[in-house]
This record gives sequence, structure tokens and C-alpha cells, in this order.
Amino acid sequence: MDEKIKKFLYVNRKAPYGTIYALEALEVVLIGAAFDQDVSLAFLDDGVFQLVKNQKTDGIGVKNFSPTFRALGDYDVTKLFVEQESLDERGLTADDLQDIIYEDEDDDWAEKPSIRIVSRAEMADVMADQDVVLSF
Amino acid sequence: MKFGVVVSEGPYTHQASDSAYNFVKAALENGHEVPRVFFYHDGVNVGTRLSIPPQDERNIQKNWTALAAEHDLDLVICIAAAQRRGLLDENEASRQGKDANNISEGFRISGLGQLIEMGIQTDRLMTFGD
Amino acid sequence: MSYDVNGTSVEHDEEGYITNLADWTEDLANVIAKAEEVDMNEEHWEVVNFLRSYYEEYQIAPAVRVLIKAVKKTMGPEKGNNKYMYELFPYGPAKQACKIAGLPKPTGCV
Amino acid sequence: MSTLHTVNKSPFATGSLQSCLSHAKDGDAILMFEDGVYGATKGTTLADAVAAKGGSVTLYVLQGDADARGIAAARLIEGVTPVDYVGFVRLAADHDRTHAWL
Repeated sequence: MDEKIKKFLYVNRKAPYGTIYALEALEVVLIGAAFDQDVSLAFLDDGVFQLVKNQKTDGIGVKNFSPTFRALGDYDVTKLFVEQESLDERGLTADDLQDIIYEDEDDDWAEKPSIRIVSRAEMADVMADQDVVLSF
Repeated sequence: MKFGVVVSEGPYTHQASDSAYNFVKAALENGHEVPRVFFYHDGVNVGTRLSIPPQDERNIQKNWTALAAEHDLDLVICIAAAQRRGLLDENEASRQGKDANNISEGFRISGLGQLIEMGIQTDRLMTFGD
Repeated sequence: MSYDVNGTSVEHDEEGYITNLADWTEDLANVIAKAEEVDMNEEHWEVVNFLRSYYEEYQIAPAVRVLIKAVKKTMGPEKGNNKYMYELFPYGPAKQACKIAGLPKPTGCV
Repeated sequence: MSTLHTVNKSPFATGSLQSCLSHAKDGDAILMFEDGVYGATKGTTLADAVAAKGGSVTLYVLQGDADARGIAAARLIEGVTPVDYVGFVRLAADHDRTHAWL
């Protein structure tokens, strides 16, 4: 396989459950993690709803995949950029999101947050700094 | 230049597969390479050989199959998305104990790794979806 | 197709994965293991239980390298390696251990 | 280093165009195609915002999609350039990455 490491950004702009995009995006991220690329996830617009805590899907008979985001650290996916303005517009704050942490192997397995709240301008910078942008 | 192409919506309901087809055709005709087209989400339905569109409409599946034959395209249907939606090739059908398969000529079923690999190995990644 | 667990039948697919995840019991695990020619001992159970709790917490079966990394961390490097895993489950932890643990079939995406 | 953004949704159906406008950087290009072409038309509630962005990014519309929807050249916002699929391919090649605002 090719040796060069590329920057991959997975852009999540859709809410979970109403459509399958969020779930199938997560499946790509999990598989993609095996390819040792430089992976980031962007959550903006309705995509921020994917990370909201206390999702309970028993009443709709659909699998609750929100806990899987907490496994991303095990897959070395540790950069989840969440846009502040998108949260604001939807009446959410960072406290409404579930805690997603990773253990930093290079720092004696210290637990660090994977979610990084960024402004819209910073999100634009993140997007402009990629080799490959995958949209869902 | 090498273009990787993702089609993430089904045929007829969305224009995505038509746009992707027109893009791929134009790219190939202008000296570019399209090493792979990856069908994901409902896009996997583009690969069924059992659709019967009215004669006065374009035949999306046949157009892709013809383009694949002409340019030796690698049309890959995502296995995880395909299994959910009932798209099977002969191998998958027998592995899963199903009594039929429905994949068009020119398409193959493979893993999501093919999407990542396409992103790594091409110069530009185009996504056609909804 | 089904496994026989003390007289009760539990449905499984072509490859031996149970159809309904809620059907899983420890007795069933032993029956699946027997069909896989895996002789369940404490070390096998350690991995199977680990997989089940991982699935319970995250709703996915971990990729093999993730499993090995996690086992290494919780059970030590003498267990958290490929050799140890494949000794326990000759056809691979993803296929055999997940099957015995009653987790969904890996979609084989890579 | 610049990006080709593609927008295929009507701005009256989803926020994709607006989100794209607020994330595109100077020197980027935006191609409106499929239902996205409605975002390139004059006289809409969004036309001013689109036209204003035209100062720092280059705006394109896919001719075939505009034609299909009965949008004559005269109805396009000033500064929006129509391209065909060959032009689309060229735009994708000329920018360092593409970003589809689905």
C-alpha cells in the first residue's frame, strides 16, 4: 500500500436516526482507522446532534450507536472538531455533548478529551488543511 | 490527474449517480484517470441488474456497465451498505445462504477499505450524494 | 440452522453466528465453542467476557488490533499479543471469539 | 492551497449553501449544481449574500443543471460563471481538494 500519510477529514452535518448517514459515516471512520492516516472528524450544522448525550433509542427500535463514538480513542481517532456556532444555533452547549476521551500513549496513558470546540472560522481553517474531505 | 469518485445516493430518486456519471465521462474523455468509483449508502442500488426503467428514460445501471466496459472502470459496491440493502453478488449470495444475486456486470462488491484506499491513491476525491 | 442448548434450539446463520443476540447464554457459548472445536478454558472466557463487555459499552465488536491493545492494557503484554490470541482462537479472535461471545458478524470491510 | 466546494441543494430546502458560504476561504471556488443552481439566481432572499461572497471566492454554476431547470443566463447572479462538465472537471483539477456540501 501507499506509504504517504494523508490528512482525512470526515464531515458530519446530519442528525442521527432520521437518516443513516451518521451511522454509515462512523462505519467508514472505524474501518479507515486501520489505514494509519491523519484522521479528523468535523461536526457542524445538524451533525452536532450526533454527539448529544443521553440518546435512548428503545422507543424507535433503532440501534443506539452513540456509545460507539466513545470507542474512537481506541482506534486512535482523537480529533473531533465541533463547531461552537452550530451548537449555539441549536440551543446547545458543550455540556450537552457526551464526554469522549482518549488515552495518550505518549503521555503515560493520560486521559484527554477528544472533542475540541472550535469557532466557525477555526473550522474553516481545519477544512482548508486537509488532503481528502469525505462528506456525509 | 487521478479522480476518485463516491456515489452515495440511489438511482432515479436522486440525481447524484447521473452527475457522477457525467463527471466521470468528462474526466475520462479529457485525459484524466478514474481508478475507482465507490458506491455507498443507497448508492449501492446503482449496481442492481434487475431494474427496468421505462424505455424513454436513461438506463442508469446499463450506462455505468457500458462505461465500465469501455474504460475498464473499477466500480465498487460497499459490502456493509450492500448487505443492509439486499445487493448481492454470486459469492455473497452463497456465503450468506441467499437464493439469488442481483449485481450488474461491471460492478464488484468489496469492503469500505476500498474507499479509504481510493482516497489515499487518487489526487482528488469527488462526492456525489444528497 | 440452530444450536441445541440443553434441548432449546437457538437459530444461527450460515457461518454459525447467532441470529438474535439476545439468545446468548454461557451455555450457548460452550455449544458454539464446541462446534468451532475450541475447548473453552478460563483464558478463553477472559477474552469472550472482555468482548462482551466491550460490546456492551461501545455497541461494536472491537477490531483485532484494538482488542489486542485493550487486552494488553488490562491483562498485560503476555496476553495482549497476536500469538496468544491465535493460540486461543486459531481462526482468529474476530471470527471465532466474537462468534462464541454472541456478537454481530464482522462485516469484513477491510 | 484552495478548495472547490460543491453545493447540490436548493438553499430553500437546506442550509448547505449558507454553511458553504460561511466556511469557504478567500481564493476558493463554489460550484452550484443539481438543485444547488437555485442558489445562483437573482432576486432571491439569498442573492445578496451569494453575490457578496463572489468578491472573495469564484462562483460557478453547472450549465446543464441550470438549463434543465429553466434558468436563463440572464437570471444568474452577476459574477456567476456557467461551466459544463468539462469545466467542472477542470475546476476539480485546478483546486487542491474538493468539499461536497451534501
